[in-house]
Amino acid sequence: MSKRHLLALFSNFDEAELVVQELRTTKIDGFNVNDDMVVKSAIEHPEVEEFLGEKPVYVQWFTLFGATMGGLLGFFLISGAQANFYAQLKGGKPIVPLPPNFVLTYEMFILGGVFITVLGFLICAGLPARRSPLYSANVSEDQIGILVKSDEIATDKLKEIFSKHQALEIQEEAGK
Amino acid sequence: MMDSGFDRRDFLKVMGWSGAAVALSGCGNTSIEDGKETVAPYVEAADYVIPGIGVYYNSSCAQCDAGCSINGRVREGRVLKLEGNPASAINNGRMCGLGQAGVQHHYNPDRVREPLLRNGDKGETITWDKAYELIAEKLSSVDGEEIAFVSGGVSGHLKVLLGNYLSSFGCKNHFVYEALAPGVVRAANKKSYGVEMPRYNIDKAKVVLSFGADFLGSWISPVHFSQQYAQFRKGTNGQRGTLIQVESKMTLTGANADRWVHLRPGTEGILALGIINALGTAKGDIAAAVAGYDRAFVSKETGVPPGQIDKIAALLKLRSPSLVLAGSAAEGYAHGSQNAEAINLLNYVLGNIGKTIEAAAAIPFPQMAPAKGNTAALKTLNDGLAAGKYKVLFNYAANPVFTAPGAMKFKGNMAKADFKVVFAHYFDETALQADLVLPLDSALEDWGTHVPEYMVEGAQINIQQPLMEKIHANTRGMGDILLALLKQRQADEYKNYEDYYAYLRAAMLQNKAALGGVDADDDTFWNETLMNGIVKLEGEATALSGKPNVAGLKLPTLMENDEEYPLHLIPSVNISLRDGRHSNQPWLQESPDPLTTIVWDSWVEIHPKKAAELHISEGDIVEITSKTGSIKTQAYLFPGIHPEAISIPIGQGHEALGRYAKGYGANPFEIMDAIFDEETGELAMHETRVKISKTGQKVIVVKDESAAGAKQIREKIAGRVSTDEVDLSKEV
Amino acid sequence: MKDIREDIAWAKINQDVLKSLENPRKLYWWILFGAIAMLGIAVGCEVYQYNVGMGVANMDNPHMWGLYIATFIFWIGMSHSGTLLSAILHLMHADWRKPIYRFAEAMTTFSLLTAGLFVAVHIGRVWQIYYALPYPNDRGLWPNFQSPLLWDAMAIFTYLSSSILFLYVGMIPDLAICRDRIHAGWRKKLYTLLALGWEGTDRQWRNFRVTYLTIACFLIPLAVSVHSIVASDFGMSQAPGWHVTSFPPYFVAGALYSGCAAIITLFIILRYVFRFEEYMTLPILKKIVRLTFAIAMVWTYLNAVEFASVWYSHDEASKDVLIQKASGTYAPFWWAMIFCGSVVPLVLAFKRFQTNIPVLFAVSLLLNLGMWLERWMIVAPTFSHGIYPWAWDHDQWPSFVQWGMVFGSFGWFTLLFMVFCKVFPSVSMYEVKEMVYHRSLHLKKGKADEQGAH
Amino acid sequence: MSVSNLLENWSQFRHAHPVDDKPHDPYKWAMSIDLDTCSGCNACSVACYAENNLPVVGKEKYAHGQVMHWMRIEHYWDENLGEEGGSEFPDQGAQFLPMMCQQCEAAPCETVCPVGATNHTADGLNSQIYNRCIGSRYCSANCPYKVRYFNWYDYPSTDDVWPAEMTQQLNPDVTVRGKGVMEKCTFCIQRLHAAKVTAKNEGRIVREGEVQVACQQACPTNAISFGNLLDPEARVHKQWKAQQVELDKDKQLKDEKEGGTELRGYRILESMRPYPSVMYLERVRESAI
Repeated sequence: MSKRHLLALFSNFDEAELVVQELRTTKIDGFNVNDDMVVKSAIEHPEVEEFLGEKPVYVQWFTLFGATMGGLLGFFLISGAQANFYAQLKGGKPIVPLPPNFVLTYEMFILGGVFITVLGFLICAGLPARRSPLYSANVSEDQIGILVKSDEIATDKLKEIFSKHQALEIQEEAGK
Repeated sequence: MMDSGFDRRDFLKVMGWSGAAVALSGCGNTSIEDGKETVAPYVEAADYVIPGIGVYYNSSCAQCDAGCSINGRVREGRVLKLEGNPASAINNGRMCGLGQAGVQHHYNPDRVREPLLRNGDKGETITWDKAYELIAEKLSSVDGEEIAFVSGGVSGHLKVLLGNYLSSFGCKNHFVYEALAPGVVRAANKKSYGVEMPRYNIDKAKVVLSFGADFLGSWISPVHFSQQYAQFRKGTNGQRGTLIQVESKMTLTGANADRWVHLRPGTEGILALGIINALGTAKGDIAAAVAGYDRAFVSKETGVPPGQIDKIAALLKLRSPSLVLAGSAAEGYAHGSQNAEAINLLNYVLGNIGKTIEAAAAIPFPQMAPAKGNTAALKTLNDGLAAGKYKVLFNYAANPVFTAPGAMKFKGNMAKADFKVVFAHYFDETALQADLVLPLDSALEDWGTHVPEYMVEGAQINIQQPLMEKIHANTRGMGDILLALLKQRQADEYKNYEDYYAYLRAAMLQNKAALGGVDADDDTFWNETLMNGIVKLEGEATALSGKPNVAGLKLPTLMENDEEYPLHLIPSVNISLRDGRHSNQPWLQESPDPLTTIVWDSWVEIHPKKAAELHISEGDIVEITSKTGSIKTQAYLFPGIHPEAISIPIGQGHEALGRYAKGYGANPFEIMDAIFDEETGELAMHETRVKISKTGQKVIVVKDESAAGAKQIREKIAGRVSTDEVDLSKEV
Repeated sequence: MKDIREDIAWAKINQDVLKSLENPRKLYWWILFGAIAMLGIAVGCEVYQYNVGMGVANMDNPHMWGLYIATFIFWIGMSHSGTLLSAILHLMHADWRKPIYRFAEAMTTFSLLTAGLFVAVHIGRVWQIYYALPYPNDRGLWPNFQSPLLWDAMAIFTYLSSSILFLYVGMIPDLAICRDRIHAGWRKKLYTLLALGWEGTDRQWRNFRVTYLTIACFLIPLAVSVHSIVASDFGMSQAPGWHVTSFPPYFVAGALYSGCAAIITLFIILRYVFRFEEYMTLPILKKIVRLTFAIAMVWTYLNAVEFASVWYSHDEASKDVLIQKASGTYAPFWWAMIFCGSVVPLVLAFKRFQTNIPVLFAVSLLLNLGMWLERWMIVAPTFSHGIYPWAWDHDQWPSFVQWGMVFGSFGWFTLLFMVFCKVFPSVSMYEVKEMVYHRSLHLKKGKADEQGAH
Repeated sequence: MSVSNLLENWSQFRHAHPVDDKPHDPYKWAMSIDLDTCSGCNACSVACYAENNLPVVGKEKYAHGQVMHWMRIEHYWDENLGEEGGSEFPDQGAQFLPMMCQQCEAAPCETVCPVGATNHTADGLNSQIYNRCIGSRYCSANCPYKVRYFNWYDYPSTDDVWPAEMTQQLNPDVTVRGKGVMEKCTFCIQRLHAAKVTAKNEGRIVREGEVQVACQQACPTNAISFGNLLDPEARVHKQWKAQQVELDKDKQLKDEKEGGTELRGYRILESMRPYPSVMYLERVRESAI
């Protein structure tokens, strides 16, 4: 059974919040709030957390992994490389001198951390992403967009809710 | 892996080697620059050429007359480096910087390559035959008396040939001219000791009192004396030798002295007599002769404090044997002979004669004995030229146009001779005046024998053999040239000698027995001779005469101060440039003067006190003016010089001699007055009086010494202790 | 003196900022041309030096390092302020950073790129520079990890790549805006590509926040380490005047100092050129100025610490170097550095100057000059008056080649920066919006409370 | 490879040198220079030019301090010469000091080279690998003696440095350095290597007197002695022993003795702990005059 997309735009955040609450409360079959709704905004609204409910973020785990691996790689790569020079002392220092290695390990720790974090971000945020079927440039300006996905039967109900809350514009996926 | 440092070097070696090989291309180094030569593959090389392996040949160093034997390292047919020949008693395998630079005399890019005949003001290339004909033709038109032959010190078979050649047309005018020869000292020695050049045993002396004899730098046989000096410093059973240097301008030797005594220029003799007086051991006429020279007088004359004189006398008394040397500083005055004799007298009084001064053996072949260069010859020559006595002038191994005192106007006088032949390695100032320039082989391409003037043990003949093939096809050895010229006159006498080598070999073999090859067959003897590079001989004993006579001894008292020219000019001899014939060897130009560390230039040394008076500071371009003329150079404040004197090093200021010499510095000879020693007629090099004035220009002196002005700051860098703090007997 | 208005329309923000991307005026082209010309001079010098040899820079034994290293440190230092603004202030939730951190960060990246060039220019065999990289090879040849220079290489690489990522990640939402607003040409393609399909969904924002925060946390210790390591190039050596314990903090302070000064300069220029008065407001400027003043004082203090510790040490050599700096050939420059670095900033202490644009502009330039001199005075005097008196030298004056490169490096920097601010929004639009949004919330709350009181 | 290697040989990777390291074996090249016999005549320096293909840079470059002499003869006057209370004349002469790379055991130059172009070799030399050097010049910046010389120009291709004829004099055993690399005294490593190879072929180690460095060979006063410090027969060994100078001390025991020993061996800048391989013998001056 095919799904259709609806995008409603709201001028301010309070309206959007009401809409979301209503969508949550009213039972509409063919529409599941948690899976079928996406809120789009021009800035990051801390409140979104509140009314969409906690959603987990996994980026930190990438960071942890990256940093540790970077550090370890750094230390062993460097010490191992120095171990090749066992016939060539330098300045009377030990062949594997720890202080310099720690400095470099530290740098590698950060390098690994940053790189893998960014990688993690792209993965978790699903970027680069294919553009969603309905989008309005206003979202990136000042309006709040609510993109819902539902069965045909739910469409009218949703539209009604949107317009009740003075949706500035309701886009509908072209029917087949 | 264990020594990968070396592995990399190996790699580099190969690089360097092949790199060099490309640059050098094969063994036959004829005409490098026009690229005509063919690259001979190593498989076809002469059997002594083993790629990558150095072969060593013994020969003789021709950079100065000391007669060191060298040991040349030859690889792929090229001489790379000169080491000392350990078998030689003179240098025992050691070498001075000057000797090392011999290869740069050989490889010098500015050598003369073709015989050149003057045509207007440029030379045109001619063949050797043409050149020989020309000489013959010129000589036929003049008689012997109208021919003059100038040469530096020559000895051995070359001297013999030269003699034969000159006598072949009855010429007696052979002028042996060396700008820096100890002529006065020779004469004084003859008078005091009965021999011109005795053997000095510095190593046996406990005290050496040197009156301006720079025996570590440039005096007579520096490398040999340096070794004696080392021994002298070590001393016997910890009793280290003490060196006292008396001079007006600090020489290298002075810089190494335990006590450097500066005195008024020219008063060396007075001080010597003063010391005799202070010793109080002299008897009879000597005592009488020195009676007048009491502390007060001597101190007034010389400027040396009385206490100093006593100290010296006391030390000489205390430690015997001692050795007193009269050097170039003492002899360079109109009364140089007196100075030298007075100083020698001190040796007699101290009873050093026979102990630290011994008779040297003489070479049993008088005709090979060195013709000793001197400066008196220059005067006679110059007068002759001035008077137009000489129509034909030959010049070999001397550069009078550069080294003759400006007052002599030598260059002008030389022009009066209508045919001037110069045998030259480079276009030096004299060669530029020549009508015919004949290019010579370098000392490393030529055959020869040399007899050193200063004999160390017994007598010896040094063999000179080529260390590699000629670099330039059209140069000739002096011996070959003389032989060719002789053949013009006495064809049948010399017809058996195809070249100088043949002559040399024959001549040596003739005296095989006397040369210590009694029962060797010719080839063995000859090969061994070449291998050794030296022929050691018993030599004929000579004896030192007994008591010198002091009758003739008269020293001028306080020289009146010249108002117009208040300063004494001391032309100092630089350890590596000597009389300037080596100024075109870059290593020597770039090796800093030991005392001032100045390179590539001349300078005038002034005592800081005097400089302050005259408001002169380092780097000021000053003009030094004498009666004869004036030169400009940079000022350098130097504490080791008497305030009444200034000093300019000899050897720079060339107007010719190639890219490495031309246009650097100033030539002090230009402003030198023509004053001569009254007795010997030798040039009195220290007599010139000058005045000095600022020109207003200033330069940064190019030297190695830093802004710290040769002072040790904070850290101990060059340590020093006094004898009572050390025990040398324990040392290795 | 007005701060950012909370009622400013978000659409207007977009317009204003995007306006800065529109076709440049004549002036822009002139400046760009000038920058390229300057760069050209430097390239010329490098070609000459490359062909003839390092000697033409007129360095010698023992003056082994010259302006190249000094200027290298200068540019590294300049890079630090970007991080300061974007990372530290971000963690401290200092709202006012939002309109200005973007160009500060760009500055970081570009000055690092400039500094990198000086390493290449400095070394004798630039064509062998890759020897200094740790690339695996079958001969088991590695660079020498003991050398502070290698730490430098590592640190700078890390710093450069991280700042580029930080800059980019922070720019993604704005790139999306550009994509939505600009409808034609290569720009459209570029932005679409770079925006990675950002649509500002809740999921994207959520991960975005965490990521941005994390990188910021990494960048702060990194920035500190980078300049400490540059300091150890000197501190780790034995040379008098370099072997100083307080060098790392001293360098870091100097870095932040020069960076802030540079920010003031660029702030004023951008504000004027792009008419950003709305966003780069005077109160913000005032805040930076005060920050700069504080850092200036820290730097002055650390300077004093260095002198004092040398003076009271028993290290005669270091003492001599210090005396040389104050009285020797380099004295004029050394005193100029003290003046520019410690005296001039006192101006900033006066309220009336804290917002006086012409004064600030002049001052900021002087501060940067002072900071450059500082670097030179760290490098040069030690060489001319080291441990070994024989090697003391008549001081070497850098040749036109060295000066040309220094001059040119500013051209290179300008070039990069000008290209940047025409291609990318140099004010962060979404963050300005956030700023405005939060202010308005505060006001609402404020009103609400009042009503409640009645 | 490396991790296992690390774990196996960890202890030996952690030795500091020369303090607690295994001693050199069988070679430790060292030198001693007697300043009392050194006359400052420059022969050693010229010999070095001849042996090691040093370029003659000419007046202008010399003026810029770009001279390449590996061995320089320094001369010093008395501290108080010409100053208040000091004498106006150097009546104790000058002091000469041949200064070349001291081949430090713990060389400050080695640690700082970014590419490891300068290393410590197994027989105690401070080696410079020209074709690894990238010319960062950090080594010279960190050298207390300032005895490292940088090729500021490409001397082989510079006019009048080596004209065609003069290239024939170049020593094929020593590479000719191009522009942009650091160089310095190598203790004539080409000679040492040749000697070691011969010795190895004969299954022995190099004997005393078998190998001479160029400066030592030339020195007219024999002031320089060079050899294997570990060889009891070697003159250098005897001298170091007699002077009680120990390689691995940064302060010699004898210097702590009351009233000083009657010895004159010392090493320059010892207190900075580079552990130089060159011992100097103080110059002596007669106290009686």
